[in-house]
Amino acid sequence: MNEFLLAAAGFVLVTVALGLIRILRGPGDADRILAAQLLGTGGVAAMLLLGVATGLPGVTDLALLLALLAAFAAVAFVAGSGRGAAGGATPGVAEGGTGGEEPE
Amino acid sequence: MEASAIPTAWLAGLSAPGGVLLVVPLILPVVGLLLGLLLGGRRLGPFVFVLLSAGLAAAVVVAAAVVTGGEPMLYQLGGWSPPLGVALKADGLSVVLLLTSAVVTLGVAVYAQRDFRPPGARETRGSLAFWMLLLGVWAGLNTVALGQDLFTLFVALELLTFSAVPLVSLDGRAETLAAALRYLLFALLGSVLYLLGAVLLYGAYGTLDIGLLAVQIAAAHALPPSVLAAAALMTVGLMAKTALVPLHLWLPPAHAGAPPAASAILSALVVKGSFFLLLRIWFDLIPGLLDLPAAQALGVLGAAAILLGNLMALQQARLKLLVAYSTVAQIGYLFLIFPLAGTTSGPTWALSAGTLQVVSHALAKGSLFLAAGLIAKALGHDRIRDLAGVGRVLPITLLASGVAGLSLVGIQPSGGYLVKAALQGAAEAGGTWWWGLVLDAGGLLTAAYLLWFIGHALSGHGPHPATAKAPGRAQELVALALALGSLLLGLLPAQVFELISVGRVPPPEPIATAWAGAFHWGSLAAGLLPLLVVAVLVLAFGPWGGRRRPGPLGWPAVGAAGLGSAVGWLDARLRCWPVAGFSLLALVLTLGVGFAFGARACVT
Amino acid sequence: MTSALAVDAVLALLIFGLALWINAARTAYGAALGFMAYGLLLALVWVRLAAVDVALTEVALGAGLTGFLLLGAAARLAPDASFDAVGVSGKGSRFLIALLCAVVAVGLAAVVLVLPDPAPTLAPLVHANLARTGVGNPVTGVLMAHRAVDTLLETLVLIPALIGIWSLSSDPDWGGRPGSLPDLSSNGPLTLLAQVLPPFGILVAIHLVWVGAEDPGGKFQGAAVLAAMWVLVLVAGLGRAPRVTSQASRLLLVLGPLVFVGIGIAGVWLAGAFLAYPEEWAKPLILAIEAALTLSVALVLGLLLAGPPVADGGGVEPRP
Amino acid sequence: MSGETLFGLCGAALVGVGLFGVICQPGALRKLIAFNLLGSGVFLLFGVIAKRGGGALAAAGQGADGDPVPQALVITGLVVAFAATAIAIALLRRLAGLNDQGRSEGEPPPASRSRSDGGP
Amino acid sequence: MSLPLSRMARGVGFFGFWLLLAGPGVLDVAAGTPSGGPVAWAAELVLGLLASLAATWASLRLLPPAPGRVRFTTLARLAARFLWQSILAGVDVALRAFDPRLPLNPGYLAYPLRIRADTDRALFGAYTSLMPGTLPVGSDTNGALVYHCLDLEKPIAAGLAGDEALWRRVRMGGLGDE
Amino acid sequence: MSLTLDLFTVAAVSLGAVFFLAGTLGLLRFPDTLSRLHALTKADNLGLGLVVLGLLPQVASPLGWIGLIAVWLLALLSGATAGQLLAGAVRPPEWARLTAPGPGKDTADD
Repeated sequence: MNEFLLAAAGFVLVTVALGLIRILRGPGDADRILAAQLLGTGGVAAMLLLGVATGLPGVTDLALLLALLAAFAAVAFVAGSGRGAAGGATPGVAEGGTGGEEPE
Repeated sequence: MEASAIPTAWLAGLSAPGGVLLVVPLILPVVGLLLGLLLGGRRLGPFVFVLLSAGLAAAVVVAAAVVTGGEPMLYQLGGWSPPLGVALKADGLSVVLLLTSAVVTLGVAVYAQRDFRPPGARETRGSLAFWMLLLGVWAGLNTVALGQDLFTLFVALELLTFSAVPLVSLDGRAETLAAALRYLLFALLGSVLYLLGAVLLYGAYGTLDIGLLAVQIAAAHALPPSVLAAAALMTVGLMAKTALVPLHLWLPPAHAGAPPAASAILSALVVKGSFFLLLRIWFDLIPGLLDLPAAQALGVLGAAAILLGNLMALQQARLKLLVAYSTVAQIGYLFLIFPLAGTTSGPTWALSAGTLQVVSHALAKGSLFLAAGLIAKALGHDRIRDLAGVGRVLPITLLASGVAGLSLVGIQPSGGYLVKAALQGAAEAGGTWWWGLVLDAGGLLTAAYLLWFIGHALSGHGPHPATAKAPGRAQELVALALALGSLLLGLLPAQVFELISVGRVPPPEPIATAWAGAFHWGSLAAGLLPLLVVAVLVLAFGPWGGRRRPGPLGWPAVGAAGLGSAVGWLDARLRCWPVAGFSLLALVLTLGVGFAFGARACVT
Repeated sequence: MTSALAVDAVLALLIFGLALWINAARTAYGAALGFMAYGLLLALVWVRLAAVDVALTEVALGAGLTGFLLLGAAARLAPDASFDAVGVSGKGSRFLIALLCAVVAVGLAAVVLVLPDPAPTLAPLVHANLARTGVGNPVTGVLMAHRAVDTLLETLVLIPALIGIWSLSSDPDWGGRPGSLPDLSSNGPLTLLAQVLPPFGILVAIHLVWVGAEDPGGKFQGAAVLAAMWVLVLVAGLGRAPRVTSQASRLLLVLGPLVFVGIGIAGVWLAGAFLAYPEEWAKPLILAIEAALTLSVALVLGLLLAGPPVADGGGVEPRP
Repeated sequence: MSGETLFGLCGAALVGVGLFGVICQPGALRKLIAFNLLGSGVFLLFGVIAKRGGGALAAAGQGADGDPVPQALVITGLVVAFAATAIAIALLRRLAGLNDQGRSEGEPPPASRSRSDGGP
Repeated sequence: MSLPLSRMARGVGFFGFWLLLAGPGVLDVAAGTPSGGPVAWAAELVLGLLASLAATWASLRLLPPAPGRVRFTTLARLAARFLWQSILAGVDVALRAFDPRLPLNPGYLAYPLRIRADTDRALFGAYTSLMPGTLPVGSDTNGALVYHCLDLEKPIAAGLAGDEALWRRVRMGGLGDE
Repeated sequence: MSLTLDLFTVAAVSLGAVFFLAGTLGLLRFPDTLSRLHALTKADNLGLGLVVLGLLPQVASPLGWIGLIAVWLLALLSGATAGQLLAGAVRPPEWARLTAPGPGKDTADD
């Protein structure tokens, strides 16, 4: 079974690797970030597979972190691309704290 | 020594429980950094002063403990012994660095009280940043001095770099920002190479502790390739951080652009941190390297640095750049000790010469940069040709420059003289007279540009004393004190120099007697004579007393101008980023291959 | 083992190819994007090297925060941004340098191949001495007990780095708030993300620090997650970074290292050495240090991302 | 050939690629990215050494898989590398901002301009 | 459900997520196999409470509870629909990607969403971004939500209307409608 | 029993892998960035869900399941928002013009 899971991880990796062609070819930077996103989701899957196959502790946490930060990568891209405003027509958000606080 | 039985016992008691004393120099700047941020820029100046005074006291106590104990102090942090834990060690070398950094930093701190005191009740940018970064540099240096683990030393080096880089750009001008960026990137390149070397050593021996590694490396039949590669990588990485020619691209703009107090620290101490690590690697970690022919390469680079740096300093129109290029040259002297260490006098002797040069240059260059800062502040510029009259406005400052200059040139009884005497002696003993030639040429060139600067400062009618801004008296006195310290280094009792041999194989002849023989007043005249010749030459060519440059010059002058522009071209090329990178790669490969062949030759 | 080797080979090839592409990319922005993907791949390699702790750090710091930093800079800077616009012009010299780099790499590879076998290692020693540290994760044991001084110095390194970044403001701006982060407060989906994700991030971060004592995880990973979440909130305009002169934020900045140093100094009396822990108290003390360090490091990391201060538009007086 | 060897070679190659980039790339940002590649190569080598060391331990049946010391050091190194990148980028942005200012006086510096280009 | 209750509900939710994270550690004890003794178990539980308290605090600060009530039975229906539709969406995209003829007819569609509250609009957008063939790209000047659709032939707007109706029933007002 | 579970794992993981392949193919074949984004968000989330589902029986303790589910939930959450975020960032500048005809032809008002 472990062999199968490893093979599956390898397969997912290869598909993700194919996706990396988008990084090479673009054409736009947007397409490149898509490949990075694919790597995020695929990476989560590959890590789960590897983790269960090799029985390493903590790999679930790693996948969790990757899932959490996959969105952060998208934020980095959006912040970098300097274009926002996909949603609300009214600028600014009505609610929400505005204190300079730390996130805990 | 016999009169100090009680302090000796006290020190022995203090160092007995594993030398917990060693933690003090490590902790003081660390706690200072943390509390300093809370205190804020308004109160930071006096706080740092108090802290540094305590640090100096701690360094003196450590030094006394090491000297009286006669052997290195060791301390195992957290009670874990290497290879698992990290050890601190204070041998003669560490003590010298601890003392030097405490003294110079304290001097700079006194000097900077005036420059970095917030004018109002509120904290300003400079007042927080300068003092915090100064503490950072001090923390890095103390850790470099005491660290015994290659990775701890890496972190200490980074601490040093991260503190030093923003010091360069403290005034916020675009040029200094660019200089800081260039410094940062090149220094990072250097640290990565160093780290790579450490990684290879761990791969080969499973430990990073210098002491344990040294034992294992010494026990090896032949130096394995990983050790040779690590040595090449670490050496070149540290050379890049020390700004040895041809890897000096970052130094002149960075050191010349920083505020004077920062320049003094950068030039006097920061480059010494990485050099100190180089000493640790070559003399403690892998002493076998000193016997390899590749050690000559370091000396050749050192000689090139002396010539190039001095010739470039001679051409500078701005005082701070002149001083910065003088640093490039003086770094060269540091590297002459590597080829000379394999001679009959033994490595410890060369090491003591190198250490002395570290101290002497730190004091002299600190003083010179502080003095240059005072001059620039008083006049509003630092163009050498327009310095006329400064001598009357800032007599003490100029005196300090002159005294520091004497040490850089190597006139009796300065520390610089002792260094040169020692290096010359080693060169003659080893039959390698050409090193001596380089030393002589370097001294004469140094004398030439310093006289050029001082001559300008003394000549003519300059600004009226009232128009120039008066510097703080304390600032001038600090510059003078550091310069005098450098000059009087040679008058220290000869036994002091035995300190350096604590913890290593003593040289065949005690260092004290060797130094004692090196110094006597009779040779002062012999040292001064070439200096006088240079002085006459400078006077002859100088545009003194309103006399501008005479029209057509003879062929010697044309030749000199040609040489000057050729050297300038060479320096400009070398300081291009790609060329410096190329040099870096070439050096790594040359040293690596050189080590490999040398090691094979040694075995067969 | 063949599947495993195939996975390794794919990973190694991907990493190398991506590195080459990053070097060859036409724009810095593209290179930064590539670097983010590269970091994720590298995390997979760390899993294959049985270093999950490192993989966590790589994902959080190497790919996440560094990628954010690089992307932000690449987007703001002109393509030929300043300084040394002279790369290497000539084809010949480029080739020469490439050749030298290749020789260095080959030499390095040769050295790596001849490293002694069996490899010298400290693993058994760490294993034997782990019980005395009270924690079950050997990496945490090494970081917090055996080589505590490295960790202390490393957290300390972040402070001059932050001061260095702050020092890049102009004098009138001192006392303002960090101003390098983009402002995307009018982006609806981003706002939603910044409203929904951070609580989960906090849970994950606390979880990482807590399990770090026994399993992979620890303060740096947790702190990086917290910092990422905080930056998300800042970017979405749901919060503001503290002023550089804020005493509260400075207190939090030094809290962790101070606790560390304090416990370390207390160790001189309580456990016989600086940075040593009394054996029965080792684990609680380590956890206390880790908790305090997490807060401090998270704040530093966030502030490193947030950049030097700029003056407020509102003209609010800086706190004294 | 084992996985470790493969990654060891990969690490060495990354060092080469990174060195080339740091030396040859135009522009400080590209150099910085290449520096990060170089650093990752060094860390990877360290990771390989850790795995080799741990392998010996696992063979002896003692459980641990990977030498924790290099792993801990790599974590420290990653944090340091991040700090280095942050300083370099701050310097770079400040420098670019000053250059912009110098080029066209009167325009707001990019730090404040960036605040306004988030909106549609 | 009143406001304090909804706050508590959030706290409970975050604690539940914590249990998911800490899973083995906490639940081993419940299953009768304490791994670290009762002290460690209590410590883990207390930490979980503190962590979920912190998370709840942050959540309430970032996203104060909106007015209006939530009907949980409808929410469950919505969740089930979401799950099913997202599976359909995956299958739909996969079939198109595998089809050699690449049957795509992409285009934009403006859906006049009547939900006004920003958060709810964004939530609705996130929800529909995983539905078959729709991906919200932003709001136009009239306040309509603009979708990028893979296949304009499909009755997309009708599906969206159904989703919106269900959404409305869950939220029972408080959407800032026109 | 174990065989059944193993078979279930093989089936679910393989199906998940197929969806990953679909996502990649979509990323490579679809004509424009937004269409590629569809492929990415939808196919990959399903693929990940199937992989998680397939791995559940392989986790030693049933309590380890929930960690996996937490991963999937978080991935779903960030996938949903990130997809929308990216869509907003990568939409071509002419998207507003494309929608100019006003409400879609078969827009239903309720």
